[in-house]
Parts: sequence; structure tokens; C-alpha cells
Amino acid sequence: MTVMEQRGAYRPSPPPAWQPRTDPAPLLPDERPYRVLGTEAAAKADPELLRRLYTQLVRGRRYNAQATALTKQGRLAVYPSSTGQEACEVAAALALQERDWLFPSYRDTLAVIARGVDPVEALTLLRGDWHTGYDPHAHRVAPLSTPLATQLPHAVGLAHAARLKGDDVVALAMVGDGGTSEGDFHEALNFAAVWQAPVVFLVQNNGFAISVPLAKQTAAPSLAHKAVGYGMPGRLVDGNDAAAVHEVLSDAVRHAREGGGPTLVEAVTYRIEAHTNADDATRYRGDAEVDAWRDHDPILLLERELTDRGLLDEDIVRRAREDAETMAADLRDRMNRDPELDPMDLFDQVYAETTGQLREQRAMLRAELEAAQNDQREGGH
Amino acid sequence: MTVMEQRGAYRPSPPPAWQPRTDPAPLLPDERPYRVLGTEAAAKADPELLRRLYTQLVRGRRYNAQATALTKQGRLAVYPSSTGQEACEVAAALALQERDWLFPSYRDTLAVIARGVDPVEALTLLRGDWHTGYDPHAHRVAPLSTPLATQLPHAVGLAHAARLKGDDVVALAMVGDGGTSEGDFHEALNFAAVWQAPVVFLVQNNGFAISVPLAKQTAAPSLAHKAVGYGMPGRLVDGNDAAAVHEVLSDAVRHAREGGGPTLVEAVTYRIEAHTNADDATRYRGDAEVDAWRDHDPILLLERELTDRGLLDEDIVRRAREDAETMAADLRDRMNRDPELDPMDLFDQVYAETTGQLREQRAMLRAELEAAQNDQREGGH
Amino acid sequence: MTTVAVKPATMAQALTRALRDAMAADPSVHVMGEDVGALGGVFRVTDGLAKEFGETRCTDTPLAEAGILGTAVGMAMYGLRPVVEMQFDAFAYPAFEQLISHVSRMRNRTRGRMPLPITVRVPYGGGIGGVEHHSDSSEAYYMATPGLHVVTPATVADAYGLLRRSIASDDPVVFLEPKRLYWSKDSWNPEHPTDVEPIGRAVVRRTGRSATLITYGPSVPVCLEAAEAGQAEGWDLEVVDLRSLVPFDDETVCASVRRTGRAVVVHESGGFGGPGGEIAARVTERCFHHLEAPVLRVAGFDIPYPPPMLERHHLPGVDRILDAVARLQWEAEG
Amino acid sequence: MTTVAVKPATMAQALTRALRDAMAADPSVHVMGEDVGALGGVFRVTDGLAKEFGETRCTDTPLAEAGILGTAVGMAMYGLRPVVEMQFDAFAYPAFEQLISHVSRMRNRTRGRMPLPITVRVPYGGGIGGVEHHSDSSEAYYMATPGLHVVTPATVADAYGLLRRSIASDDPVVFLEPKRLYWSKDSWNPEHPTDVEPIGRAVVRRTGRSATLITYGPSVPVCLEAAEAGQAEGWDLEVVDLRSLVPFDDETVCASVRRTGRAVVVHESGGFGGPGGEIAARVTERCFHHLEAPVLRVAGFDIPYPPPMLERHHLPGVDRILDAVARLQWEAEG
Ligand SMILES: Cc1ncc(C[n+]2csc(CCOP(=O)(O)OP(=O)(O)O)c2C)c(N)n1
Ligand SMILES: Cc1ncc(C[n+]2csc(CCOP(=O)(O)OP(=O)(O)O)c2C)c(N)n1
Ligand SMILES: [Mg+2]
Ligand SMILES: [Mg+2]
Repeated sequence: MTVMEQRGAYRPSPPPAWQPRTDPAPLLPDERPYRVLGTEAAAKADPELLRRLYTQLVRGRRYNAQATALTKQGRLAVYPSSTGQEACEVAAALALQERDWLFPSYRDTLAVIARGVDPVEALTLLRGDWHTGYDPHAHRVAPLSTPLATQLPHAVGLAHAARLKGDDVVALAMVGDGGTSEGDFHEALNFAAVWQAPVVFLVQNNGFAISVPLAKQTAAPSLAHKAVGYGMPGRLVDGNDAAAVHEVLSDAVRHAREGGGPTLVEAVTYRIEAHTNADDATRYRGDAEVDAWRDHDPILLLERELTDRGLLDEDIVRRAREDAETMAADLRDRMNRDPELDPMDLFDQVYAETTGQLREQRAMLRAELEAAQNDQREGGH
Repeated sequence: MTVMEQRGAYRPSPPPAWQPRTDPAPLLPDERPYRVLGTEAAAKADPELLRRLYTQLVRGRRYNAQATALTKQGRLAVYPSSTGQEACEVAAALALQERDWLFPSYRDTLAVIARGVDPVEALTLLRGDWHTGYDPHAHRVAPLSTPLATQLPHAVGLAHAARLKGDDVVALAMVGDGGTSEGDFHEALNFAAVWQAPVVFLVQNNGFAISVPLAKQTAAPSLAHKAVGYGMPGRLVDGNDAAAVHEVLSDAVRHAREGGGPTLVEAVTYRIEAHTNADDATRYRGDAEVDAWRDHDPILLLERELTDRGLLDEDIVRRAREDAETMAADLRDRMNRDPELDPMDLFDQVYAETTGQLREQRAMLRAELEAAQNDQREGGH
Repeated sequence: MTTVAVKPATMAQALTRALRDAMAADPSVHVMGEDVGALGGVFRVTDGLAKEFGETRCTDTPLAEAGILGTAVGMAMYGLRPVVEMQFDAFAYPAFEQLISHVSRMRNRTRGRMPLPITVRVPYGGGIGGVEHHSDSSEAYYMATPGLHVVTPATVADAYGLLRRSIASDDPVVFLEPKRLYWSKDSWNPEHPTDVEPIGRAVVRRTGRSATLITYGPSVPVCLEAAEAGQAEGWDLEVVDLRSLVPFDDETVCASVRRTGRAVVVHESGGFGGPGGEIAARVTERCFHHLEAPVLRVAGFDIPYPPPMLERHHLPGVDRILDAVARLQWEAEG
Repeated sequence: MTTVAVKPATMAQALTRALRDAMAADPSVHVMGEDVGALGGVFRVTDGLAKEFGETRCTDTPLAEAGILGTAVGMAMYGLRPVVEMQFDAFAYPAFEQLISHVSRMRNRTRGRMPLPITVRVPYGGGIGGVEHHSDSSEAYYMATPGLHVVTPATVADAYGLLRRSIASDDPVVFLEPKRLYWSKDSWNPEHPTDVEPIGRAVVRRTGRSATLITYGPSVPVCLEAAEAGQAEGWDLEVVDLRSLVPFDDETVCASVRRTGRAVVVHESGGFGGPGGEIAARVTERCFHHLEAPVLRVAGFDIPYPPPMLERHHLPGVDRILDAVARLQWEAEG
């Protein structure tokens, strides 16, 4: 059809269907990471909460130290320490209600225990006696996820399901800066926004994915800026400021709970230790950088605030430490006992009903073990 | 370490490492799709270019019609028509230099032929005689990609490799609105931005992924807004305005060529036909919507502009039509001939050197075919 | 088979009915995938479900297979029973990590505390003139993944029964739907659909004494045809339809092979590293002294799936099956 | 083996050397992956390469496996020879679609006009105390994918030679590196590394007359140990190291089995749907009348890979191999 044949007059106009689906402006993060401690906002913070955060941070750091010590004693296969990131770990757990769900990544053991999971059970994966030690339903904590970013769509699906069922449940999912590069991050955020699922994504930007610094991971102004591409708000927060992280996450959780949909939170923090005990961080970063961050330590920041405001006396500090030491001693003791293992467990939960094939294999292993035992008893090889 | 033990005075400060990696403001797309035709910007457009675009649009539409007709005659296995989207298809090809590369998706046959690929060879995949008919290196056109968004990282890798080799080559990759939801979209854009690869991503937002409307695909303000999350500029353009698409793509190609890195372009357009000839669009959309878009037809828009400015005479229109008819007649003729097929081809390019295993299978098939032929000759079953 | 209510139905219709009945029976069953809503799926298997049960029970998702399966995992964690549709076989590959690293392992990972009752419906196989990536047979990948059930129907009645069983299963099931049988018809009464045996039971579709054809899904009708044609050449072929590749019904298969003493495994999937290797190996392990000849395989070639115009050369057909039967060392018998 | 220059090297060192020599010999060879730069990879296989060749030749990528392989495809299209490192076996799964839908098929799709000379290095297998997702054996997936070569070394010399051959190949190669052999040592001279035969040739690692152990990668040393131990029980076992699963060296394997008349396939990967099925089936097809017993398989159980503290029960060990040998129907001989 040429213009000579067209019906009606031609009116240049924008494409008919097009309109922005959301206003981008409110979705964009602040220009700098949001802070509370040492700023005027701190005055509004609940002293009780600050003290609670403090106790938890101290406990968390002690846990990290103890777990790292256990790797040296061969009691853990591996441990990815979150030292320096305790504010994120603790705030993530504390921002949730009991009925909510937490989806941790493999580094987030602290968040898991802050949610009430037994400290030993939280280490099962890393100790190596099984893949998950706790009952996910008991504390509404998904298994620690090793394949990066894969837990994010799970959180979205769970939150969506809860909403469909009419339950007041929010899911909070944790991921690292490196994990944001994975396709699953993208797909999860997109599903969450389209479904307006009650889920909060917490990115702990700790500067590195093992050895790879953030500059090789993304060219975005900030990771929080990714939110606008999904149509959800992005928030940028100082991840070492426990009060700020707690506030931002609590806001996001409330927003989700009220039907406002998902939020992406980037917490800017730093991994003080090596990636895991097996890593050699000297290969890819210098001390100066680490030292700069030591001065911005989450416990220091909070302690200073509490001290300045007269909210911290020696008593609270002592009790926090004692509490942490008790936890550590208990952890050490229990982790020093060999776990009880039954090789037959290998076969029993692969399927709801163990297949004939697996029953055969189970029987074979049992026979082997019995034979070996008999050999031993008889002093044979 | 408690505050009592800390070295130096506590200075509340932002997290040490944090700074925005890029200024987000220039990355954000315009508020409404950029247009040229029917606006003041049209005055600056090169008349020669507009006429060239016009001729190509007419040719493209005729090609779509002919290919669709061929499906009815059983000459194509399937055809995904780009009627209504010709402006994007043609502008994508014309914005590139000869040395550049095009990465089309399965719907982009028009862009492929606009780049010089033989119209019959471009249909090989859809005809079903092989998976790709043309030599990708001859016209620097990658095979039409069926798995959505998977071609995007290819484009990034190729552009990156060319840059490493010091070659002045830009890659332009095409994807649909639906394809933006795939993880590969995310990973490709992220790699491109981190590597500052000379690549342009063209999203044809035609309103649907088969039956799924954009509102179920994303909650983003626009697809172009996704760019900021990667740290690249996002551009929003009226995809039915050939001059606008050409300008925006040319700018992005130039920007990439000059070392400025990747750009994400969202072209807002509409799929006038069903998804493919096998689809039934009445199941998911009404006529009113389609009609509104017919009034915003890319050929109409350009014709009107050319006519208003006295750039289009009957002669040009006639020649464009004749040209299109000649192409269509040739396409019809050649497509009506049965392609010559050799089943032995199945085995010969699985590996550089055909394995013994495949040689055996090849021999078996040959024997079967010979036996069948003998049977036939002898009048056997 | 001649009661009044019984009329011909296609496999696609039986699948639709199975979904519908499952959704009606259990509000926790949710169907999700690309184009499953208003369109009813590209093969129309979900036709009418969104209308009947609403869009939250039958949901058009964004176009991202890992996201579809990944969110289904989360939904299953919260007690739903997601039935995921992958649009075509090759488009399930983006969801591979979710399937292997999570879906197949979550029950085991959590010692049974977090089972994932997810059904992943995958239209598979060729023979429909599909262009590249539309005709894959990927069952070998799923078979090699412990923790998944792998089920595939060959008849209209089984399509209904096995899909109901799969959705009801507390384990993840990869439910492979033979594309080219979608339009196959059989007399079948949707109002009184027959239940089938639990997942994991093969069935003898045709008894015979000369040799056993072991097959499944799209190759079952081909094998039955071959068995008919084989009669002319003096062979009385037994045809076993596996129905589920995991669990594998050694009992039924081996009983048949022990009776006949010869076997050919037939499938469309590539031969090398395909299901036939496992099947031949395990049958041989269990029936070695009953075998008059090695278990042979008739499979797709070890090539990427061919373009439409050449696919007929690739697909196991009657002649190729009978050629294999002829190679079962008959002289050894006499 | 006692010349002065020859000193013990680990498999990891030989792999590093192979990468280095390949990069030095051909500027189109590019190494890319997660942490391959400054860190030298989590197993240090790329140690020193970024320093020697610069970051554009040995590149730390963003953390996204599909993106890594997908961009490698584009780089190969433009004439480079990417060598991609997947950090662990299970972390190759996100790249599955790129591998199956593109890498394996691009040559065939374009009738040879667009070959993809990509090497995908995948550390695989268990035995290193890795937590979940760090010990998978996924070779069955790759074997079932036409268009890929699948190569795996078992010795220090092969690690060097096969990796050089793989990088030089004009086809995509999945190069499986047995994690627990990274630190295995052998006397080997990096300055005069021996070339190995082209990809696709198995090798007899130990000759014997009683039965053949067919194996590859991490199970080769275990089989050699079993063969030693078997002597005490009166068995003289031959050990065949496949070195490449694709192409499969029927000739070497069948020649051995025809000689010995008995065979056991040994691998860590799960048995069901694993490589052993294919191997057993094809050996049986070709050597049926030479077989005194069915070809048996000793493999990992059909379960998700166990946690570190239980993995020793899962991995095929000497006793389990000898138990299988004992079941090879020796009475039938006499
Ligand atoms: C899919 C996947 N790829 C690779 C890995 C290996 N890996 C484990 S941790 C890690 C780095 C993660 O970095 P980030 O997301 O920033 O988290 P962080 O370690 O800093 O907490 C990598 C590459 C993995 N676990 N999963
Ligand atoms: C990975 C993948 N998943 C699913 C499909 C099936 N499929 C083909 S086209 C299509 C819709 C594509 O929508 P869009 O990206 O908007 O492109 P358009 O068809 O509008 O050009 C779908 C789902 C596919 N080709 N690849
Ligand atoms: Mg990090
Ligand atoms: Mg579209």
C-alpha cells in the first residue's frame, strides 16, 4: 500500500502501544551508599536494636574465627569466612519475621545461625557429613546454595507461592557481587518484578569474586542500578553499617509485605579474609586495601556509635563476648566429635521410594562393608 | 577488637572502595521513543538514504509476503514474518559497514538479505534442506539463531576478538523483546560492557513473544532501561520510523567503532502477522490493536515524509515495486525447484575428520539407499 | 472398545485432560511455561486451562527456562506441585543447571525434608518437520541424572495415566512427550480414563517368540509396525514399551529377553552414549546365557538432528529395524 | 627414565606447560575463565599465563559460564582458539545450552564453513573432599552430544600431549581433567615433552591375559592398582586407558577384549546411563563370540555425588573392581 492508497490522513504519532511501564526515577538508587552510623539518621535508631545488632556482630565474628580454626584442625572441609561482612549477615536475618524465608548463598552461614539454626547443623555442608544439616522448614531457611545465583529464582518462586496461598511471607535472598553476573540473577529479578513477588534481593558487594575484582565483573554505576532494568527499586547501602543495612532491608521487607513487590539492595562491604581457607589472597590484592577496610569495620562502627551515645557499657561488651565465647566453645566441642555416619544413607533419599536398582546397590555396599569388617575381625586385609 | 582497642580516631566515612563506576545519567534512555519522520529532525535526513530505505522496505515487505505464500505451498517448513518490522530489519543492515558483522535471530531474514545474502540461501533453515544456507564469512552474517538470545554472547565475543586483533569491526546483534528475559541476554550485555566490546544490541520490541505480551515479560520502564544496569547507554527509538532507527543504530555503531563500547537500542515496533504461519494470533490479541499499528506502518510513515518533501515521484515508487516483484518472482521460481539433497551430507561435517563410527553409519545408510533403489528398479516393495 | 462413550482422542487431548483432572483434583497443581495461557501452548496441550482455572493456576511466564524451572523449585518448596512446560526439547537446555544441580538433588540434599514434586513436560523427538533445535531427543541427559524419574508415553491411554502418575509423584519427573504422537489417535474415554500402573513398569505391547524389540515413546508404533512386517519374513517379534526409563523395569524386559533369546533396542536418540547402551548393557549383564546374539541397537545416527528434508533418513524405520533383526545370528540357532 | 633433565612433575604442572607452549606457539590461543588470571585458577593450572602473555590472552571473565562459552564461540568465529576453563564440573552446567545448541553443532550447521576450535577444560570427578557440586562426573552428558570430542588424560605425559592436541584440534573438545590426579607425579621433562598420538587412540597401560579393565581418567591408577592386587588372586589383568571417549577407539578396546575374553568397565561416573553402558554395549556387539562372560561395570552408584565423608564408599576401589573380576564366570572356562 502506498501513501496514495492509505485510508484517512496520515498523522505522525508515537508508536501506538508505547508507554513507560513504570516511572524510572523512583527506582534509581541514591548516589552514595546510605549510612546511619555516625550520621544524623543514627539518632532515630532504636537503642535496643543497635545493642542486639552489636551482640550478634560480635557473636558472628567469633563464629567465623572458630570455623576458620576448625578448618585448620581438619574438622571442616572448607570455610568461606564472612569476617568484615557480619553487618549484612546479621541484618539480613534480623530484618525478617519468623514466618519469612531466608535463601542464603554458600558464604552466609552467619545469617543462617542468626535465624536460629543450630551452629553445628549450619556447618554440615562444610564439614562434609551431609549436604545440608538443618531442616529447611524448621527455620524457614533454604539450604546454603553452592551454585551461584541459583537460589534466587527459588526465593522468587517461594514468595510467589506464599502470596498465591494468601500467606504473609517475604523471602530474602542473598547473593554476591560475582553472582550478579549469572543468568539466574537476571531471570530471578525479572520474574520477581513481573509477578510482583514479595522478595528482597540482597547483594553483598564485597569487592571480589574469589580473585576477580568488581571492575572486571561489571561496568554498571552500581549493582543497585540493575534494579531499574527490572522495574523494581534499587537501594545502595553501606554494608558495614549494621543499622543502615537493617533499616534498608526492613524497609524493603515491609514494602514487599505490603504488596509493593521486590527490591534489589546492594550492600557495599568487603571480604577481609581470603575467599576460603584454601585461597591465597596475596595473589590478587594488597594489604593497603584490606587495611582501609579494617578501619571501616562493622563492629567498630557500631561500637563507636553506641559509645558516643552512651549506650554501650563494659557490661554489655563483656556479656556479648561471653556469649560469643560460650557459643564458640560449644561449637568447638561438638565439632570435635566425629559425626555419626551411616553409608546406607547414601541411597535412602534419592527418591521417595527407593528404586530396585538402588536397593541392589545398597545391598552390595552393605555386603562389602560387612566383608571388610569380617576381614578386620579375622585380621585379614 | 573493641572501640577501646582501636588504633587512631574513629572517623565515620563512606565505605573505602566505593565510587560509582560510571555516571548513570547519560546511560538512561529518552522518555519517549526517538522519532525522525514527521518531526523536525527529518529535515536533516539525507534524501538519498531515505529513498534507499524506502526501496528496501518495499522489497522487504514483498519478501515477507512471498515467503508466507511459500509456506502455504509447502515450500517452507515455517516462516516467521517480520511484516511491520521492516524498518528495524533494513536499518540494522544498512547501519553497518561491509566489514562489520550481523547476528540475526530467527525472525531476521530481511536483515540478512538486506546485507546481501542471496534470498534463497537465507531461507535454507526455514525451507528445511539444511540448517544454514549461506557462508557466514562471505557476508559477515552469523547463522540465523533459533535458541533465543544465544547469539548475543557470540556477537560480543566476535567484536571483542576483532578489537584484540586491531580490526575495525563492529557487531550488531538482534533479539526480540521476549529474548531479553533469557540469561544469555544478561550475560552478553555484561561481558560487552566490561570488555567495552564494539557491539550494538538491537531489541525489536514487537509487543509479543509468540502469545505473551510485553507486560508479562517485563516490568521495566522500557527495555532500553536495562542498559544502565550494565553501564552502557540505552536508546529508545520508534522502530517503525526507518530514519530514526537508522540514525540511532548508526550513532551506536559509530560510538562502538570509536572505542566507546556497546549500546543497547530498543526499537518499539509491532508484529503485524501471527508469530509464524503455524500460529493463531486470534487466540491472544484483537484486531483493534493490530489496526492501530497498521496506521503506524513503517512504509506509510516513510512514504508520507518523502511525499511531503517532494522526494518521492511515481517513478521511484514504480521502480521500488518492480524491483520487489522481480525479487519475489525470482524467489518463487527458485524456491519452487526442489533442492538437491544428498543424505550423505549428514555425516561429513560433524567433525573436521569424520570418525570411523560415522563412516560406518554413512556406509550403512548408503547401502540402505542403494538397496531401496534396487528394490524399486526391480519393482520390489 | 465399542461402548458408546468411547471415541477417538489424540494423545494431545489426553494430556490436556490429564492436566485438567490433576488441577481439578488438587489445587496445589500449577501449570507454568511459555505460551501455556491464552494460546494453550504451541501444541495446545494446555488449551483451556487458563480459562478454567485462572491465570495464576496456568501461568504464562517470562521467556526464560532456567527462571521457569528455578521459580518452580521455590513453588514446590512451599508446597505447590508445579507442572512446567518446556516449549521444545532443545529449549530445556537453559534450565539444565537448575534441573541437575537442584531439582534432581533437593530431596537427597535435605534427607527427604524438602522433596520437589515437579513435573517437567518436554515435547521431544523428531518426525514433525521441525527446523534445527526443534527435534532433539535428550533423554540420555536425563537418564544419567540420579534423582529424576524419566517417563514417556507411547499411547493415548498412557499419556493420560502416566501424566497423572507423574504429577502425583513426590519426586521430580521429566515427562517426555513424543511430538509426532501428539496427533496419534486411539479410542479412549475421557470420562472414564483408565488408570495405569505406577511409574516404573514396562509393558509388553505385542507378544512374540523370535526376538524382543525394546523401545519407548515415538518408536513404539514403529516397532509394532516392524513386528507386523516381520511376520512376512518369518519373525514373530515381541515389543516391549518401557514407559519409564527411570525407574527401569528390568524384570519385564529381562523376562521377555530370556524368553526370546534375542533383542534389539530401538530409539530415535543418537546411538552413542544414548539410552540403548545402558539398556543393552544391563540386559546383557542379566541375561547373558539366554542370549543367542548380542543385543543390537537401532538408533538415530551420531549426528546433530538433521534438517526436515533429511530427517527420514535419520529416524529408525521398519526396514532398519528388520535389518537389525536379521543380524541377530539366526544361523546360530539351527 | 633416568636422564638428567627428567624430574617429577605433577599433572597440573604439565597442563600449565601445555597451555603455555600452545599460547607461545600460536597467538590465536586465548585462555579465559573465572580466576584464571592473577590467581592462576583455583587449581593453579593457568598459573603465570596472564603474567607472561598479558591479560588479553589470559582473561578473568565475569562470573557467568554461559557468557564465557558464548563469547568464546564468537571469538572462535573470528579466528581465535579459545581455551575455556570451567571452575568445577558442576559449574559447567549453566553453559550447557551454548555447548549443546551451538558449540557442538556450528560446524555441521554451516557445512564446515564455521568450525569452532574451542577447548573447554573441565576439572571433574571426586576424591578431593569437595563439598556438594564440586565432585561431579558429567562425561555421560558430553558423550551423548554429537560434534564434541571428549578427552581425558590419566598420566602426566598425556595431560600435556592430549591438551596440546585438543587445543590444536579444529573441533570443539571437552577436556576433562581428573581433579584428584592434579597432584599426581611422574617423571617428565617439560623441555622435551613427548607428543602423544592423535586424539582418539586408547592405550594399553598394562598387558594381561585374564580379563580387560576398560577405564579412563581418574580410574586408571585405581585399575592399575587393582591389576597389581589381582595378581595375588591369580588374575593377570589388562588395563586399557581410553584417553578419549569421543572418538572411541573400538579397535584397541576390542582387540584387547578378544584376547582376554572378559572385560570390566570401570568409572566414577554413575553407572546408570553412564559411559559404561555404551562401552559395554559396543564391546558386546563387536566381540560377542569372544566373550566368556557379560561385560561388567564398576561405577559410581546411581546417586547424587556423596558428601566428602562418605565419598570413599562411592568411588570404585580396588576391592570392588576385583569383586567384579571374580564375577566374570570363571567356572565357565574350565
Ligand atoms: C555457577 C557457579 N560458578 C562458579 C562457582 C565457583 N565459585 C564459588 S564462589 C565463587 C566466587 C563468588 O563470588 P561472589 O558472588 O562475589 O561471592 P563471594 O564469594 O564474594 O561471597 C566462584 C566463582 C560456583 N560456586 N557456582
Ligand atoms: C531458548 C528458547 N526458548 C524458547 C524458544 C521458542 N520460541 C521461539 S520464538 C519465541 C518467542 C520469541 O519472542 P521474541 O523474543 O519477542 O521474538 P519475536 O518472535 O517477537 O521476534 C519462543 C518462545 C526458543 N526459540 N528458544
Ligand atoms: Mg564477592
Ligand atoms: Mg517479540
